[in-house]
Amino acid sequence: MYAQAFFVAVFGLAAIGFGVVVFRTSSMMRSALALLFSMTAVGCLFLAMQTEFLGVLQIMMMATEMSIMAIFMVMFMMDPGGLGGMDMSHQKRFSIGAGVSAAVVAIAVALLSDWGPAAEQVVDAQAQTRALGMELLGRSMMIFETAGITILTAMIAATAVSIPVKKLASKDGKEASE
Amino acid sequence: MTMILILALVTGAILFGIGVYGALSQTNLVMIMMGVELMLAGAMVNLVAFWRFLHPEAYSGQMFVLVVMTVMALEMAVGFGVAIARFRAKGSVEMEEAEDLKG
Amino acid sequence: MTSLPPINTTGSRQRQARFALLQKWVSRAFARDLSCLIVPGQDVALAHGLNVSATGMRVSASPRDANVLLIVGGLSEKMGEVAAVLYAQMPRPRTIIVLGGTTPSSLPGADVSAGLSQEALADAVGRLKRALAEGAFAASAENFDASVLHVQIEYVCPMHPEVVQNEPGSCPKCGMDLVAREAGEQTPEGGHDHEHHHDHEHQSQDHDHDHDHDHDHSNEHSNEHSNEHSNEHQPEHAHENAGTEYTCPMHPEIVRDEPGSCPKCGMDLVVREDGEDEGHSEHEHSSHDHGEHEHGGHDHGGHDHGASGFMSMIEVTKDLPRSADGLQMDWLEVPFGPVFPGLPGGLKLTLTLDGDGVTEGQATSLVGVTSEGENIEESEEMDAETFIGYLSAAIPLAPVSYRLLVCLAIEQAAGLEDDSANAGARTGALERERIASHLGWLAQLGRQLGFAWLTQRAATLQLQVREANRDSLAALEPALHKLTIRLGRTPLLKSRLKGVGLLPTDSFGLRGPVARAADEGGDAWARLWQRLAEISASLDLIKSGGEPELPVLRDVGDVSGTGEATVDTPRGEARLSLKLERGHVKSYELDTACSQHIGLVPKLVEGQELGDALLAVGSLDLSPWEVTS
Amino acid sequence: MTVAIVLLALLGSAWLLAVIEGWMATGRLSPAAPLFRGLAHLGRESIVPRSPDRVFFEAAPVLLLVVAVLGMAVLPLAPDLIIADLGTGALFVNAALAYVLVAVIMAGWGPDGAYGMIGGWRFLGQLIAYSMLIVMPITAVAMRAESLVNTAIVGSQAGLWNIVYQPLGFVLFYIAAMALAFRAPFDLPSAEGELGGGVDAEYTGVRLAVLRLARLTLVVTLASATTVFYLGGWHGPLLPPSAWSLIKTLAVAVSMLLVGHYLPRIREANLMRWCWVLGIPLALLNIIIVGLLILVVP
Repeated sequence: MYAQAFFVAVFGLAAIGFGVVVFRTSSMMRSALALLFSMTAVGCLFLAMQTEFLGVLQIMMMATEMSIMAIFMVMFMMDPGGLGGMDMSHQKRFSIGAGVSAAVVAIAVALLSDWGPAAEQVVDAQAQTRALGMELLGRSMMIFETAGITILTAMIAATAVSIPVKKLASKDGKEASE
Repeated sequence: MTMILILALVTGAILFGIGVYGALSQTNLVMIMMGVELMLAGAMVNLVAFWRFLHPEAYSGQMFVLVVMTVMALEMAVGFGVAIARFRAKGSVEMEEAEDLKG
Repeated sequence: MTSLPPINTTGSRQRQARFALLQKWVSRAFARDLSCLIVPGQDVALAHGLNVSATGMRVSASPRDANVLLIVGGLSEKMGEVAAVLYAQMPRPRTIIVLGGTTPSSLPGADVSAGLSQEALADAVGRLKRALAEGAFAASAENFDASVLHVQIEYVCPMHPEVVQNEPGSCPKCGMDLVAREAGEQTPEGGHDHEHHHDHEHQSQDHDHDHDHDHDHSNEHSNEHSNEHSNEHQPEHAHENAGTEYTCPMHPEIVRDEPGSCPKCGMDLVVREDGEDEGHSEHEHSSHDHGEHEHGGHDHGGHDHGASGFMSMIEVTKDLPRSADGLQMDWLEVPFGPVFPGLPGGLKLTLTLDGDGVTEGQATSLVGVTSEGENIEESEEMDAETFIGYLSAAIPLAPVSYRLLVCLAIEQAAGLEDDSANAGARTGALERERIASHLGWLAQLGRQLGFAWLTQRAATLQLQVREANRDSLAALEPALHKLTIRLGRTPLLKSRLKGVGLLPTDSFGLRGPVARAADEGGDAWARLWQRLAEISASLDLIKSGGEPELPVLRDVGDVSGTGEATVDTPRGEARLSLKLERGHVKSYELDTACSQHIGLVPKLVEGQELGDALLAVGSLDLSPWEVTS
Repeated sequence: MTVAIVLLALLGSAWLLAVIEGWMATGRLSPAAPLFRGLAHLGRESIVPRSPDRVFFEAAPVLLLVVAVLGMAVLPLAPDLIIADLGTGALFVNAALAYVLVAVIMAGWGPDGAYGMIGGWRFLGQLIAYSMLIVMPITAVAMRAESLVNTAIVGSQAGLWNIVYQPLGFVLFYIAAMALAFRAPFDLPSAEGELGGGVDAEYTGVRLAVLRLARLTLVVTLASATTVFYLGGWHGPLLPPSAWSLIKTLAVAVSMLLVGHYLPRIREANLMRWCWVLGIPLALLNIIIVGLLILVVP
């Protein structure tokens, strides 16, 4: 119980810390990789909450996803190395206000609600994975399939959008198929 | 146990708040996407916490997290597709320069 | 060299007192773990008959992983400078072995020098090992310093390459912090990426003189990125008599007398001249070929007159070149060579890279031979033998061919008849060198392709062929044949080479194997098989001809005249015409295949992937030594 | 105790691979050479390039090593010789290996040199393609075992090894593993002939020693994964289980080194095309075939 609380707190802090770094560094690589480590910390948070499959999945998926994010950052930012020290933000006050109020409202809800009794134990990882599989391919199959089809559609759409309009010679839409 | 639940929820809320700040304050499309990713991550933390501490017997909770992960991947795919197309056409993915998107 | 000079140490003297035992072991490890970087290149070492790995040294690909700088033969002045830069990049303790030449003036004295032979090399390595085991931590270490390493640092604006200052500060045009770079370094147009500032092969990045300015500087200044700062640098635009106003780049209705930030968006205000009309910048903007100018006028006002906060991305990207896929990206100019594992030593290839693709490239030789000598001065006048020695030493990759070339030309100048007695021996020597040279090319191909087996096999065979007589060459035939068969069966090789380095059909000036392979498909694959076929053809010629013997000039006496000769060197025909006066070479003119082929490089690499481009250049078998200047 | 044994086995295997690597390069079998080389690296100056991204530059080799060790931690050497027998072990191997990509990109970006940078981004393309060929064959393996637990996966191969049951999956996984370890012929990110060392190019001294150790460890981890997923793990007659695991792992690792020695580097365009056009459909086919086999054959 206390160990769990400790790990949840540690990984939660790590996720928040790296999340802050994302918007505070001027190097785009650092920004993208800070987001990656924030996501990894979230994955570890899942692990700390005994949700092993989702945690490992999150850790795995984000590594590739954020690496792709990194190359796009380098492509699309004017100053990827952050050497110029330029400011890439606008409407700061409004954004801070919105961010803080969103967080405050959510925290207030979290603190003020009566969550009722919390479950003490969950089944082990193996049984969880099994049950999740049964859920996915049983009751929730339609939703899962829909998600799959949506991904396929998005992949095709993204590829179609990103290849050059004039000459369709460039066949590799691989940057968009992830 | 409720204490851990609240801890996780607060974490999720702060992540969401950082995401909101990022999505609103950044001028570059890719950075905005990062903000959105952080918001989704905050949501996921909450979902997992709810599943773990409130309804560990209902696996649709976990399934929902999977769907959110799918949405993250989708957002990346479509976002970068749009970014490439826009960059190709306009030479910029800066929001300050996307005045043509204004109504 | 009896008394060994102290080896440069790790420079960490405080370790000395404390870890005496550890030091002993580490010193021993230094002696056991030698890894050398060969200057000018491994191909040259092989052509000299040096088997470096037989001495127990590893051959390293980069100076970072090397601790021995192995200089083979004499170096030109330019190569000497390159060697100094490479030496500076090696981690200490680092050592120098010089074989058969003098130490370039840019380098500290050689730790060991020896003659140009395998025995001498083995002996030198042995001496070096002993010296290292004893003296790796010698106290008398000196910092290495050379004039090439002193780089002047200048500060440029990442956005405006024309802004160059000697001191750090911010750009007068856009207010960005200036970035340090080495003087003389070229920035591609609009290049604002930090990555092309250093490249370990060339730009003198030396740890003795830590030019850490980039980072320190931008850290220092990133926080004080204020308007005052940018105001100080307004030389061109802020007319003194014009009242200066500050406006927001996004919200033109905000106009203030003082710097500050915009109340609407919080951006830093930018300077605007009083009464400046928008039409001016609008007009300027419409000259760009991009379609959307709705809002651009303000951006441009800011851009031209010192915006400190906002920078238009359209502005940045509009001048960038467009890649093949239509995205406007930064291009990097990256030098490959002159000491690069995938290219012949002495050849410098400068490629402009768009990601992993090459947009343009150019090859230059740092070691080329002089193509002509006009009216050679009395004092420098060379007699025939000296000239032969000079030319064959200048071209280490094919010395026999050029020796034969000079012999033929001089003999013709002297009016001697064709010599049938020596013809067989001369052909034998030429063909033997052709085999050795092609094997050397195969080893080079293996190095470029990361095909370790081929490199080792071809290098071994080359060393054997180099000095072989007719019988031993005949004995090597099965091995050479097996190599051919083996290459035909290697998976991935055909898919790697087929279609790479395809020469345009209208290329002219092709000679040698490259010309002969042009009919067979004209790609790297065809060139490979052409060279393999030539190996067996040469072998047949030797078997039917005479014993290979080094061509020796027949006695010509003190004759005068002009002569011209052509020899089919391993890389294609070379022509030499010379004028002889009283047995001395008065003037000469040399025309080689590689001088023609090097001009093909820009066409070959353009639009290729990096790997393919390098392979295409490699498949030409360019010998930088034969590139005349 | 288990941790110590596994780490020792990992280190020993890495040493053996280094010896064999040296033998292939110089033709001499000298068991002490890797030790001396490591010691010499420790004594050597470790140069920091002029304007590095210091965090990435320092972290990359360490991250690579940690990732390789973490991957090994969930792979069993014997039924009870495993550091952590996770409920999602097969997936965890993937998750750990995905960070190889992160480490290599960091190593490429960190030193601020063109060669490393190109190498790092090359690996991004390479790994996005080939991580598919890691995940999909593992899916088929997990289908047969009806579990993601690595010990259960080995257990499911007691009668018939997966290399026989799903040879297609083995071939794809083996190729993808080599691509992931970026050894020849897939060494595009660190190609000497093309990039002068690529991502390795700027590392010296202690950092280089860590990087080399990490790369060798990565090969061992991947070989061990191949053993667990396809070669029946610890199953084998006579010898004790852990000995069989080690023998198979080393055999796979050495075979990976040898294949690279006798092959030229793959062309980048082909590397991509073959994976997306050929590899992934084949991997899907493999899943379908294994699914049918599971349903049809009891």
